[in-house]
Amino acid sequence: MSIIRSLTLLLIALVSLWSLPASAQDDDPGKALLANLAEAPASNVEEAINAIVSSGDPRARGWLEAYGNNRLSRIKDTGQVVVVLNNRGRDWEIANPLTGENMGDMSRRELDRVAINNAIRGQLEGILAMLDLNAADPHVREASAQDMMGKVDASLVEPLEARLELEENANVRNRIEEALAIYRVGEGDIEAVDVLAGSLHPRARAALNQAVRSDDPVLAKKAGQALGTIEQKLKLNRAAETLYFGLSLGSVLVLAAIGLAITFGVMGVINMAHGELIMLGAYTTWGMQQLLPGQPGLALILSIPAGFLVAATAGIIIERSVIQYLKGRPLETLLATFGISLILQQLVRTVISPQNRTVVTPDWMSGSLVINDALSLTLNRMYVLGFALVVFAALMLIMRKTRLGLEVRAVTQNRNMARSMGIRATRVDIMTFALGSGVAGLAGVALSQLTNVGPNLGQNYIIDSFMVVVFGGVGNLWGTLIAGLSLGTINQLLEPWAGAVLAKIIVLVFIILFIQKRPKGLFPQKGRAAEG
Amino acid sequence: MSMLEQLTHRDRVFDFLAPVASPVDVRHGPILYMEGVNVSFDGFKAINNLNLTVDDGELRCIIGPNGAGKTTMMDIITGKTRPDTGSVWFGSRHNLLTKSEPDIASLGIGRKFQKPTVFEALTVFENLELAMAADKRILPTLTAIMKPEYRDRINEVLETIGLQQLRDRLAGILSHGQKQWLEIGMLLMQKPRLLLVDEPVAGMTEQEMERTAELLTSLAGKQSVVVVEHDMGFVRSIARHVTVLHQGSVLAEGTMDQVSNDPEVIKVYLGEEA
Amino acid sequence: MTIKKHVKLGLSALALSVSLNAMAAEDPIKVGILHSLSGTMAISETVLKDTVEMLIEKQNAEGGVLGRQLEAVVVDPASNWPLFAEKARELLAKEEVDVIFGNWTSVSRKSVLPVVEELNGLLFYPVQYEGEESSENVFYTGAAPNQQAIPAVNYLMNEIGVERWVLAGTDYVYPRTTNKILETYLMDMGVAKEDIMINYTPFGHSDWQNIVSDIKSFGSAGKKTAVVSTINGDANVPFYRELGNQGISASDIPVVAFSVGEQELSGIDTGPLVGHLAAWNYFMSVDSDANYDFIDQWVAHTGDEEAVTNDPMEAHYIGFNMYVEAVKKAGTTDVDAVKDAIIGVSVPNLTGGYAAMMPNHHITKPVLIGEIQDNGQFSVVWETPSTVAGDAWSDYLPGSRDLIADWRKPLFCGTFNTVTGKCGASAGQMAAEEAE
Amino acid sequence: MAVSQNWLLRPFQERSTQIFLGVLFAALVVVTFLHLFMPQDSALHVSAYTVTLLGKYLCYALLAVAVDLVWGYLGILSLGHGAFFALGGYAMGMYLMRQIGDRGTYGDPILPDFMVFLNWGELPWYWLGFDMAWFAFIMVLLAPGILALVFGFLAFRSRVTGVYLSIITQALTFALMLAFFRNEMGFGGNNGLTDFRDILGFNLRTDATRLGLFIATGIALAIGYVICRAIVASKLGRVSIACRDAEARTRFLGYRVERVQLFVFVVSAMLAGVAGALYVPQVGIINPSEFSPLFSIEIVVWVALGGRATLYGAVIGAILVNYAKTVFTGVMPDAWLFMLGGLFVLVTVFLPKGIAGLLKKRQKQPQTQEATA
Repeated sequence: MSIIRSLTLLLIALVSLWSLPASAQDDDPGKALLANLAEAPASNVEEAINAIVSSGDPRARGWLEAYGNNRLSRIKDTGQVVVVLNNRGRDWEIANPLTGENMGDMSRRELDRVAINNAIRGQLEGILAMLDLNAADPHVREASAQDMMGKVDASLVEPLEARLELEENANVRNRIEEALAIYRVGEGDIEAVDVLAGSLHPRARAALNQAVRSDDPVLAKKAGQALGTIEQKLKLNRAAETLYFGLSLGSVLVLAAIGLAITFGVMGVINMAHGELIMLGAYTTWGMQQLLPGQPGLALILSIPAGFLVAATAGIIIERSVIQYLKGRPLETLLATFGISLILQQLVRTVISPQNRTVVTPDWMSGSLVINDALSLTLNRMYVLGFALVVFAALMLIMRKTRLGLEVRAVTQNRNMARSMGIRATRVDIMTFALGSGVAGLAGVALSQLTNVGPNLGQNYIIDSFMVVVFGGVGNLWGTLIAGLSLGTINQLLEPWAGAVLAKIIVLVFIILFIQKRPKGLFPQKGRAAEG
Repeated sequence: MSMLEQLTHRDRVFDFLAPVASPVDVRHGPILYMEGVNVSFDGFKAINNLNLTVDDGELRCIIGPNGAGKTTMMDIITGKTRPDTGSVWFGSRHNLLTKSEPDIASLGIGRKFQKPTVFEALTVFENLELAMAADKRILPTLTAIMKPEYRDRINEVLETIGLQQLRDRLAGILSHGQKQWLEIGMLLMQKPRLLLVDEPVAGMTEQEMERTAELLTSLAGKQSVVVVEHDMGFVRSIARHVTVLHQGSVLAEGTMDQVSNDPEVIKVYLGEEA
Repeated sequence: MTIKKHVKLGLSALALSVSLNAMAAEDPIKVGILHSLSGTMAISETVLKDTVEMLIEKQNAEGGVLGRQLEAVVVDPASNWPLFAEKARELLAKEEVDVIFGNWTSVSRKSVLPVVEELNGLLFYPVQYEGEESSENVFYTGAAPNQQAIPAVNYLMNEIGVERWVLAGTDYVYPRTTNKILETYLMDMGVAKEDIMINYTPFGHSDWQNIVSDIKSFGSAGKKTAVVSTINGDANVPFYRELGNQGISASDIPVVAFSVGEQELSGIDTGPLVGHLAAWNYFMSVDSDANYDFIDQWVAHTGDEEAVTNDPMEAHYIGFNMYVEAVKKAGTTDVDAVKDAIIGVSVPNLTGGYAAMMPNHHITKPVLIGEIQDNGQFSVVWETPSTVAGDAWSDYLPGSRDLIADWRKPLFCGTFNTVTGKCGASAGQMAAEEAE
Repeated sequence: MAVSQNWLLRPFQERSTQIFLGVLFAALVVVTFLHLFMPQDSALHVSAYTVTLLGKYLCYALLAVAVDLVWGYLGILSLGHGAFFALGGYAMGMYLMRQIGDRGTYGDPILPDFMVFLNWGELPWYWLGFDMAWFAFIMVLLAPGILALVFGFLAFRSRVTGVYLSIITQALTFALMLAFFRNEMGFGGNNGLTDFRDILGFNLRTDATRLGLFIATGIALAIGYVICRAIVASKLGRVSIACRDAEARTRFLGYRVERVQLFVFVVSAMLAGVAGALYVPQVGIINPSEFSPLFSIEIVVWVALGGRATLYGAVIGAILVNYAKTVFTGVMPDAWLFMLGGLFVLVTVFLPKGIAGLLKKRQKQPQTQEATA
């Protein structure tokens, strides 16, 4: 949303800057151009767009962008074309496209949207990209040249060639050449195949694939060879990608499970409400974004401490009100916390809504890190992966290096002994449970960027979390890390040939069999204490 | 791998050739024979090249400081822990290393735990009933009935351990000493050839201790008894033959007097206390 | 209840001259609402409960029906399929409701079906479904496959020029059937088998990395590719997020979804999804006064300025009004009379046209294709020139090609085989025989 | 007190069993009478709806008894008993599907409807035989029994215990749920099996059949209860308790703990299967959601609420919770999860012995006086 919004604002700023002679509105040629666009039947839209482009009006770009973003509307009564600034709710905020003047709110009933569809949007993107090819920033030029790939048609060849003459940046040149080559291969140009031979871009591959089916045997053969080399490279990339997918899924599992590794693994509380603590973290993110509208990134960062605190507070309440009375009855904690999980779910449904909530992904987390045309790593997952590792490291630090960690280990190993040494076991219990719950909240903050934020969020992760902790070995944080990452990777490796469902089933059966082989998980706790 | 080793060992009888519940053969020597046994946990050597033999009908006391490996040794004999190397034989026919805990128990090795372990949710009577030597497979257990002779046998043991008054009370309400006695009673019900008794008098009064000593000595002769104990006074009162364990292996062996004068033993014990 | 009945009996004995209607005015018309308010389906179904309650309120404010007020009886089947059957029985046998509005998933409808048929109730089912069913007692106000899937595919094929197809769905009966129909249809239209990729995922699937990557490479074969998505509810958010993040834009590979409406989009940041498509019979953005009035009413009812409306809500709107009209026409709430009266009833829909109840208990609907906008709404890019009548039995499935449903006498059959000229022994038929 | 020599007859001499059976049969008779002989509009009339509802409760009660047998007496907290219940249900469902014959929508005499419209050419091998009632009824016992045998054999042999066991039972039922959701499995996917017509030639949609099923369920519950009681009252029952409280000790007494566990586990799974088989014709549908781990946890909660290791407590818990569910989902649909969740918390914290614990406490006092006298 925010991109579009800022674009729109930018547009308005530009529009107002350019449209100095606002007084002479009636004579403004823009008015006719826009009216023409708004009233054109589907078949004439292209013409109307071309008219706008060729008018050379400096506002043209803004109009087209607004059009592409579905922001052009016509006032039913007057026929005036307006730009919609905010199109949420029943009343829309509109502005004059000619002057940029804000015209206030208008009921949706009064407005008629200027229709656009994907086909036209595709053309618009081509035109806009073409405009961007002249931008000063080489990155913008490169991006726009990349956008051109596969969109070049006969009319664009000449301007592109002209641009190529002028272009100095090598990357941009390459892109333009590839874009042209894709067009030429389509036209049966054999030479152009060489240009595409090394390209990993899907559009290049698409063009070659088409060429393979062409009637010209020479072209078909050459394209086939080019495809062969590409396929080789792709295989490698594909393997790297699968590994990344696996690690990414693994990091999600680790995040979801690591809090449980503390409450369940260290304290022995079979916390069925763990999933709901995750859910609270996710809802905190949503809440933060509601409090800070328009700043999803800041809200997300603030959600990290906030999510921790909210979930930790919930954890403390749960510990004080229920779990402390169930010392030494681990299986009964399962039942009580199951009840708590039901209550928390229904609480969210009643207080907030049974519907999923929108959590916005900040710009710096959307999109992907492009390694090459075939391999790009999605940013949100990369952040989550990093976040999981950071949380894990922090936890290890707390457990190993702080007094709390020492006390926690002492209390879990021998409660009475620890007590007699002056450790306040009750306090340690509260702190441990709060820590575990807080970490669950952190998981929720991260998951809000990947999946639904709704009342059922927790349920989807609770079983997986238990599997990870048990597979890794109860009471062992390293075990949880290794287990999460390896289960994630196994799952993703299996998925391409087994399908998503079967892969999951196989992983579960694998865990069941593994537990037969090693009843205490990957990294069992050893020694007398563990026999207990 | 270990299978292969077993098969190639000439001096071992194949398990499936050995009669299943054959009586313990002690014609050719000791009732318990341990040789070259090693166990380590996480790199810590709990048992280090341990050699031990117990003769039929003998009452043997085993002493040693904490961590000497006494309990681990019992775990090995009863099949709870598998040693890394070594051999453990019951009589000359039964290789204990190939058998499970229930098998070993049915062969006639009974064990009393360090911490008294009785079935707290069952009555004293039921505890003894479960311990009674009988067919312990599933269906016979399901259809088992309480025959008069069984009842007599249980009552007999109840009398021996002095818990007649409490026969229908839950074992959970017994005092620590009473639990110790109940567990000894359960051992008696099993009619074992070899009793392993881990710290039998912990938490007992002077009087109870005396009675325990009496009981254990009376058992010796008919059955072999191995007692692990900390209480030196108690050991002195019953022991004929004492083995001292230290760091997982035998430090000294002999009569109580011999052992207590052994300079090595003194060093270990004094060193501990110093 | 029993006392009431006695009073009723006594009254009718005493005053024979009193008209039935006047006497019945004592008793409200009971409307059962069978939508999950808890569990996994609550997310979709709660609004439908609210919708029916709103419609009832409005109808009562206008004086009710036949001079009688309407009364909602709400129960919670808790997203538990056997509980649906139990609650349906409770509504019909214990509460003695006159009509039920309810169900979302196919499995819940299948679970309720035998109960409704046995107890001769009326059920209005508001969700698009796989077809292959026509019951004497059920009115299907959602879309059948020919009212959603096939027009959508036609649009992609003719307007966008799609040649290569990914049919991605959640693994349950609606996607399975829809994809089966689409596969047959596409192959009839000359699409080669290797140009169709079918993929199923479990409910609530959240890790789409591999599948989206597969779609990406499937789409780089040189032919225009589109995804036809029958992915259910919760799994959509992570699916679209992954699409966006892996850089698949609507102009590369458009996704047309049959289960994603405004309600689902309200849980997604739609920025990266602009241009992806959905096929429905109603969009909240439809430009018609009936629609604007409905939205105003809905916002007032929920007290939430941001509240959205969606297709199944419109289906209930139509279904409810049809029921009201049919009761007026029949002059009674007697089930058999209403069943008879409702066929042919035509009421305004929210898109500016009319919906009519067909003899096969499906209704006529326009088919709209909408593109997702950045405000969580759809903008209509295409619609069928006229309304399409729902087809209970698909022409593209081998078993059902020859079947038709017609609940008018004398045919009165849900599975009439036009080749053999016989009525298959469907559930409804059995019940009818027993009743006679 | 002369204790019977026959292990199966022993329960009949226990007062708790006599009371339980008395109450159960009285309830069966009363409900039957009220249903058949009271006029429709009498306040005392029990409708067919209520009869089916009660039948469902009794199925759940039997399931709870099965869970209590393993959890209460053997100490194995199974979070996967729903799987055995569902398998029994599917076996019955398959029989009922085959009974539809050519009365299905597509009129195929052999293939169920869902196979016809998903283009299955022929019946998969594992559907063969289910047209015969005897075979299906044997499978009701065998399918869950064999699963329990294989799973239990592996788990108990490797001494997987406590929480680990609970979690892998959960994994088991979760994996099965995912598997049954797959349409390729041939069990109808998410829609499961439904639209049943006849059972043993009786029309399932008549009130008489419903009453019959209700009575059959009552009898099954009685039999299941007596079997469990007989096991519990036998020496094997005491060995089970011994395994529960001190597994190692039991081993050193010469009992093969894993076999005891396996035996009881398999018996329990079969009982759960029977409960599932009786459940399906009464509710009219079987679908993979019965495999859902949450359902299995819920069963455990019934047992905990009623009181663990009492058997009759399990029955009370199952009936009470499900009755509450029926009432609250009708009366206050928005709030019933709060009630249910709150109930679980309160019971575990304040009533660790469940409702049966309350009953016992009342009884205990006079007893202890006797004992001391």
